[in-house]
This record gives sequence, C-alpha cells and structure tokens, in this order.
Amino acid sequence: MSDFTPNEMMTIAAARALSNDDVCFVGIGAPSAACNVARLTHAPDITLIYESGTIGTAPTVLPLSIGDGELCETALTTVAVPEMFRYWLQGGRITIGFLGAAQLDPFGNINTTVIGDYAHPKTRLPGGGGAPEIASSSGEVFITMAQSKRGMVKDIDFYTSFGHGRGGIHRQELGITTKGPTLLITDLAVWRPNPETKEFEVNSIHPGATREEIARTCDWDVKYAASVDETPPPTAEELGTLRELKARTDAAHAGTASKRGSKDG
Amino acid sequence: MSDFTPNEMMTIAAARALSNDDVCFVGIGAPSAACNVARLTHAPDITLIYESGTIGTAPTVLPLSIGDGELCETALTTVAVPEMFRYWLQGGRITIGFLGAAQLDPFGNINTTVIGDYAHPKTRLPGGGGAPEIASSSGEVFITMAQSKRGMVKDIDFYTSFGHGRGGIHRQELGITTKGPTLLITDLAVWRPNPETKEFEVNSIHPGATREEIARTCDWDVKYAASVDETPPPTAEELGTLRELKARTDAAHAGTASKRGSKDG
Amino acid sequence: MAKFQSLSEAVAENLKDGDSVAFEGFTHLIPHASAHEAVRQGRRDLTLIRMTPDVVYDQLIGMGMVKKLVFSYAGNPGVGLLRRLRDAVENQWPRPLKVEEHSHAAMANAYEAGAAGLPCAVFRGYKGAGLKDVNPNIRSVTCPFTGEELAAVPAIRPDVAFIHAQKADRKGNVLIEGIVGVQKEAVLAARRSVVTVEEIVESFEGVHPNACILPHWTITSVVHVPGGAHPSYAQGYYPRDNAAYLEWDKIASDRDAFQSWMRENVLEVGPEIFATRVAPLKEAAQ
Amino acid sequence: MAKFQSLSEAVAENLKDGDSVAFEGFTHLIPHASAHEAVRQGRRDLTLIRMTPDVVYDQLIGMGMVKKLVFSYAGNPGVGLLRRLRDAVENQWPRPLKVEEHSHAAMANAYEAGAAGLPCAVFRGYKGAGLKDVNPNIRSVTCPFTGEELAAVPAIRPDVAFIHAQKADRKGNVLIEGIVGVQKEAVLAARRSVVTVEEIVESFEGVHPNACILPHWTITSVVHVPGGAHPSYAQGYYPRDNAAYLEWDKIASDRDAFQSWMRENVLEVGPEIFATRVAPLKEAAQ
Repeated sequence: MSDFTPNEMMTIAAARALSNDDVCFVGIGAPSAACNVARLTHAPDITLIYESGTIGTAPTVLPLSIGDGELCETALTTVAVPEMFRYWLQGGRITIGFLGAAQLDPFGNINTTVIGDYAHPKTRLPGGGGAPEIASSSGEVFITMAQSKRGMVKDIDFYTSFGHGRGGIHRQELGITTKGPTLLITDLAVWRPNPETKEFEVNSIHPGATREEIARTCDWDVKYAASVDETPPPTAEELGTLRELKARTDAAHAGTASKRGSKDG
Repeated sequence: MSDFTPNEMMTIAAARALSNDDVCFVGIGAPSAACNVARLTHAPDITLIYESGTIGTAPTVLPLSIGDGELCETALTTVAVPEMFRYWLQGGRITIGFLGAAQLDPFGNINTTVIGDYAHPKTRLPGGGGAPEIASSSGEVFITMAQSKRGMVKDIDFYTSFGHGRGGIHRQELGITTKGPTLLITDLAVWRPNPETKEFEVNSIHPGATREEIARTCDWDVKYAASVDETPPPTAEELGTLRELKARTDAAHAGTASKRGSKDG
Repeated sequence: MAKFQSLSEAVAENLKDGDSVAFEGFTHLIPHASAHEAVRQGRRDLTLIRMTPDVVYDQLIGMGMVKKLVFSYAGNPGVGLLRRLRDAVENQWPRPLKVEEHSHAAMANAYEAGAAGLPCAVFRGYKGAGLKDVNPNIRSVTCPFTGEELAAVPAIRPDVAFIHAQKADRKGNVLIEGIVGVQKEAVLAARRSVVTVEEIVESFEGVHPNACILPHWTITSVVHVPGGAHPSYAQGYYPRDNAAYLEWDKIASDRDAFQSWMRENVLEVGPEIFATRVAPLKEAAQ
Repeated sequence: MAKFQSLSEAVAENLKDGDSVAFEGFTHLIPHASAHEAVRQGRRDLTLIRMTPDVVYDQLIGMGMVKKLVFSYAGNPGVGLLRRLRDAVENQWPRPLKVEEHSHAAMANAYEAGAAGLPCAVFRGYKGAGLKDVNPNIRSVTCPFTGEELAAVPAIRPDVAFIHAQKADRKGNVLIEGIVGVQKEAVLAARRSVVTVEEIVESFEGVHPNACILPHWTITSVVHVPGGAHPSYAQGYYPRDNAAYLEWDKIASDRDAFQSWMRENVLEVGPEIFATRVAPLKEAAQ
C-alpha cells in the first residue's frame, strides 16, 4: 500500500506495538485509534481501559470522549473512577499507558499544562488529567504525536508528566520502578530511548519521510539509532481496518464530529 | 402484657430506643432482633446496615449470620466490605452502633477478645470484628447483654472496643468525637451513663426485676439514677411482633437454628 | 432525608454565595440543568470543584460566578480547550480565577477520602510531576512499614454537590448506572446534595443487588428534570449531543457571542427546556 | 490469563508450603472445596489470612497446616466459638498458632490497599482499642493537613487467594453477585489466585454494567466446582446449610471426632462431593 497519510502511518505503527496480552490505558485521538486497530487486526484479545472506568471495551466506532456510552456498553464491566485509579492503574495492572503531548522533550517528559509561566500562562492547556500517574504507574508508556517545532522542544514549560527526567537513571533516583516512555511514534518516524542516555533516537523512518523533514519538524537535535530502518508501510488489512473504523465513526457521529484530535484527560 | 421473658423485655426495651431516622449498624443476636422489632413497629423507615455490606435491609426472618442471603435480597443495595467500613461507618453515617459483649465494665468498655492474658489466654474469644471502629465512628453506641457476674465486671481483661475509658472526658482526650455508649439494656434494667462520670446507672428496672437481682448479677457496685422508673412492660403489639418474628425465623431455619445468641462480628 | 423539590427551590436552599460546589459527572450524566439554575439565581464567589470541568464550567466561569477552580483536566472533550476558562486565566476576564490543580488520581482519591470521612487521601502519585511545585496542597506521608514516601492531598468536602442520575424511587433513593464516575463519592463527601433525575419510579425492584444506589438519607434534595444532563448524556435515555459540544467552541470564542447565548439559552429559559432539547436525540437514537 | 483447570491441578500449581493464603468469603461464597483440596494435598506451614475465619479455617488449623493466622473475627457464625482454633491457641494442639489480630476495618482497608498496590492502608481506627498494644503491625501516620493521627496497617498481599464465585464465562472472566465481601480485593491483592465457580456460561451479556466482575487476566486459575462453597451458600444457587454449621460445633469439640470427620469427609473424597451436598439444599429451596 503506498497511498496513505502520515497520520495513518502513525496510527498503524502504534497499533503494531501492541500485543494480545497488553492491558492499555487509552487516551483519546490517535491512541484510541491505534488501540482499536490493534484489537481489530493482530491483537483481538487486547484489553482496553479508559479512565472513565470502562474495562475491556470493544467499541465498534471510536469514542469522541473518554466517557462515551459506547465504551460502557461494550465493556466487560465499568467501575467507579476512584477504583479505576486505585486498583487498576496504581495497582500496577496496566502494561501500556498511551499518552499524547502538547510539548514533548527528548527524554519523554510531557507538558499538557501551560505554555509560558504557570502563574501567568501564555496559553492555559487542559492540564494533566490522568497523565502524571499513567506515566509513573503503567508498565511502560507509548507516546504518539504529530511532529512540530512547537511540540517537540528541548525544554518543556511544565513537567505535567515525568518521562526520563534528565535521562539516565533519573526515574530510578525518584523511586519510580516502571519503565517510562519506551516508544514514541510520530507521523514521520518511530523513536525509542537510547538504552543508556534515555534520549529518544529515531529507529525507523516512515515510507516517504526523510531525515531532513524529521529535523525540520523537531526543535531538538535529532539522534539516530545505530541502524535505522524504514517503517514497513501499512498492509492492506491494517489500512482497510483503520479506514473502515474511521468511516463507521464518521457515520455514527454524523455531522457532529468533524474534529477529533484532542486528548481529553 | 405480663407474660414475657426477661430476654423479650430486653429486646423490646432496645427496640424502643430506636427511631425512624436512625441508621443502625446491627450485630447478630439481640441487636438484630431489637432493630427488626423497631422496624416492624414504630420505626418502619429505620435503616438497618449489616457489616457484610447490606444497606437498608428488611429481612422477614432474623438472620443467623451477618451475611445471610436474606439480608442481601431485601436490601436497597449491597456494597463491598471495604466500602462499608470506609464510606458508611468511618464516613460518619451510622447513628447507632449496636454491640454485644462478653465482658463489659461500668464505663461501657467491651471485651470480646480474650479471657485472661492476651498471649496465653484462658479463653480465646472471637475478637473484635467491626467493634473497635463501630465504637468510635458510630454517632452513639447501644449495648445489650444478659446480666451475669462473669459478664459485667469491674475491669475487663482486654479493651476490644473503647467505651468511656476511665470515664469523664476520656473519649475526648483520645480525640474521639462521637458520644460512645449512651445506653445499656440488659435483661433486668435500662442503664445510661452518668452525664459527668460516664459510669452506667440504672435508669429503669424491668417489671418483675429487683435491685437485689441486679446487684447479684453484676460484679461492680451498681449505681442508680436520681429517679429510677419501672420499664414499661411490652405492649401486646411489641410482644406479638417479636414472637411472630421469632416464629417465622424458627420455621425458616427449621431444625437448623436451635441456638442463635452469639454475635459474629 | 431527601426532599422532592423544584429545581429552583433545590438550588435556592442548597447553594449559597461563596460555597464550594461540585457539579460532578465524568462525560456521562453532567448536571447541566442544575448549573444553569445556579446561573439564573446569580450565585457569586463560588469555588468550583470537578475532575473534568468542561462546557458547563466554562459557562459558570464566563458568567463571573467563580473565584476558584479545583480540577484535574479542563477541556471540551473531543473538541479542544475551554475558551472562557482560558480568558479568565490568561486575561482575568470577567474576573481573575484562582486555580488549584491536581491529577485525576489525586482528585479521585480526594473525593474518596471525603466520602470516607478522612482528612486526607494517601496514594502513590505525582512522582516527578511539576504540580507538586505549584500546589501547596500536594504533600506527602511516609509509610511507617516500608519508608516509602506517598503523596497526600486534602479530602474534598464540598459544601454542596450536584449530580444527575437516571432514576429515583418514591422514597428518594437514587440509582446511577453506566459510567458512574465519582458521583457517589461527591454526594457522600458533600455537606448537602442535589440530585436531578431522568425519571421517578415506584421502586428499584429487580435492579442488580450491587448496583450503585445512594440511599435517600444521604441526599438533601431530589428533582425530576428529564434531559437535565444535556448536552451530556444519560445512558438508557439519550445519547451525547456531540454537535452541541462542537458548537460551544464557536460560541465561547467570542465574549459577546457567549453572553448573548447565555441570555437566550440559560437566563431566559427554565429547566423544562432540557426535555425538549433531548427529544430529537431520543428520537434519532431509536 | 486464567487457565481452566481441575481443582487438584489448580491447588498444586498455586499453593506451596509456607505460603500466605487467603480463602476469602464473608459468610457468602466461602471457598470450602479449595480449602479441602489443600488439606488433601497436605500443605504445611501456611499463614492463613481472612477477616472472618470460620469452620473451614477451624479445619485447616485443626489439621496442623497453619503456623499463623491473620484475622479480625474468628467464630462459627450464629453458633459460637471455633473449638479447633481455641485448642491451638490455648493448648498448642496440634501445634502452636501465631496470631496477628486486627479489626474488620483494618483488614478491609488492608485488602483494599493490597489491591491498590500501596504498601499500607490509612484509616481512622483503633482509638482506645487494646489491639494497638499487642500487634506491632498497627502503627500511625499524621495527616499533613490537619495533624490528625490516623491508623496505618500493612497492605495485605497474599501469595495466593482462593475465592468462590457464581459464574465464569468462556474466557475466564468471573462474576460475583450479592454479598461480595472483600473477594475482589483479595484476588487483586494476591500474587496468584484460584476461583472456583458454580457455573461456566457462554458470556456475561445482559449482566448489569456495574456488576462486580474480575477480568480473566487478573486470575490465575478458574475451576468449575458446583457446590464448592458448601456449607456456605451461593446466592442464586443454594442456601446456607445452617445444620452443618451447628453440627460442626459438636464435631470440633473432640479431637478424635474431628480427625475422623476430616478423614471421612475431606481426605477420602474429592471435589465432586460438593455438588451432591448442595443438591438437597437446592431442592428444599425450590
């Protein structure tokens, strides 16, 4: 398949990183699409959890919010929100926490709180929601975002959620026992942290994307792994599944859902 | 009605102390009978809560344990046990906690843990169950027990649950904000704590009982309130309700329930 | 003991100027009708509490009724940022807004602690997170067994909580089903509570034994307001009005447009309007 | 991921000598069949955990399998004391028994903390209570906001939890209804878990959206043992066998009577016996 968008490639690359045994804490937007594509292709038994309390959801269309009725109707069970954060997230049962970011630094630290000073922000963003504890309590963290110089910055304005801090063993120094960000999937590349420094390195470049484009849309000095592959392009099955899911979603939310990119919590 | 047993009088006197607006944490045995007689006579809207998690139960027969199926089947809802102790008891929603005792002292301190030394007990009793926090978190505490020199003692062997300690403002000194034991109903009398010393005083003597009998079945020096009444005898309605409840209970548990006096939790 | 009242009585008796108040709902069952009644009654100087302030909090903030917001995620779900909230925080319009910001885990635990009568909630959280440095209500305790440092936040104890639920029975017991959020905790944590419901039924006979039910004696006031969650949804009654959430983004982008929308759609109408708003949604869902 | 196994496989794979183990159940759904299998497999040196140890713990203690008991109320519900437990504590027969004793509130909070992955539970409790003086695992923390001293106990994290439930579906998800006790918490707090069920159904389609369900990936092993709670009960399946609880008082009053009862009714039978034991109860209840 050669006829696909960078966003589709991003979603499909993220979907591939999930396995049948994963228990995913899902954010809205790209993470939700990726998790559901995984469920509809190679990982039919993956467990999807939304922070509204729905456990084991299998929506036929993508939700607009983390609390859509569809998520509850298709869930194995729905629990109260305090239980969700205590037994399921803090209890260490989540294998993958999926996060988006307004600002991301090369060590996987995320800002969704403010642009500018906290007390007098230039832009007041929505805040962390579940992210601070998703980042510390999930077994590992996957991040997806479209690349931009405003989004991928050397220094974030606020540490909404902690990735690898200043890198190296900074997580362990803070007493955090989980792995933190292990994967960053953008619309141009797949990145993984360097095993020592924990700084993100490009591991594979999506078909059609270039090193120049990656550099132009990232405000930090991009590092590359020793061997950099091309991301395998979407298969017909992957792309078909994603597009059918989006078509079903658009039909279900007909006329009411022209914009769905934002994360809410 | 003059034809009634001391136990019936005890249960009915306890039932009278309950009102329609009360939310009672009910133990098994005499407390359960008293609460249900109240519900079936003057307090039809009383809320009965059993520590197994059943809220607003209305059993047609008395349960044998705090977790009988009947309690759940007739309840408004049934919650998990951690929630019961956190939201409902610790949350301060219980107006009356009903306790029994193996040993009771004149200040309403209760022992249901051991007779003798804790490490090498002469008799290992069942332990406190819910009692330590029922005693401190309920708005007030009612105690029922049949009188005996072994049961009503000057000094209990173990402080399973705290009543008024050494009396006076001992509760407040420990930071306990609830009233503690405000009523003791035995098979012979109704007792209330002296407003200053907090030592139990006989407030009314059941019909047929005497000061001599009370003294003979109590190991501490019995004090009397300034004015001591005779407990009004059971009315025909009270006694009929209690006896019908017991008859229904015996029929329902036919052959399996010859002994029901023990508290379980 | 729950009183059955009109919405204007329930709000007048239970919400005072200066109160801390939670209109809770987690995407589902958001009590819009109650909040709109508070707008009509012109309450001032409120401290608003909610995990996920969205459109309806944008409205209260934009009307200048709010002095402080306690929250963990402020956004228009599936759409974007809250423009009235941003205007208040970034430009102090129509008045400055204090914020006390937490994570979801902290807020959920703080409601739980409030319901449980505790002074604080203890959990594992905020590790490496920046909110610790800007919110003095994020502290810590040390586990006396392992020495681990755990996060602590004060329990949430609102003066009053408003929620919307599916059903009340004749006694005023309330049934919540589906995504139950933190609504039970909000009611149990609050000094007073008002519950609007889609329907009043004779009894809850036949409901699952472990359903989420609030006994009538935990609730101050029950009000029958069909559609009272709109544009949020009530599972089993009507779906979410996604178009209204999208539309809000445009309305809230302009101060004048916002004010005339509030006049026409809140100030000059009453709670009966909610039933008519959900009627086409109910129909479309059939 | 839950495996469907025989009871002997499930116990053999999951319960080892020296383990800490909770056979939980709060009057309802007590996992007698699993405990009897542990007797047959001769496990030793167990630390037993349960809020309400009753007849089945009396049996394990009397068989000498237990070195320590963590509990909050030990009695034969509706009948009286546990005679084998008393013999162990008072006379060290057949071996000495260590006890770690708590209140129900402490145990319930400790299971909750275990399920929540915390090292300890914090609650308001033990004020003026004597257990504080005899149990070094009752400590305190100070609220960093109010200065109130709150009780703290270690989280319960059993090596293995056994529970009995009404239903599993084909994937191994488990449904518990009625008096749910602390069973969900016990499973989530434990490293391994074995669930015996009355029935295996195709799916949970139609069950209430907020029912108490444990996902299959939180459970190690699911075993179909109809009647497996007897003489406890399974709501919707069979009532409590009150006569058996009364009878136990006589059996347990004598060491020899106890041992021969265990031989005849546990050692020389298998889990199939439970279905036959509840058959007359099911019939009588109809």
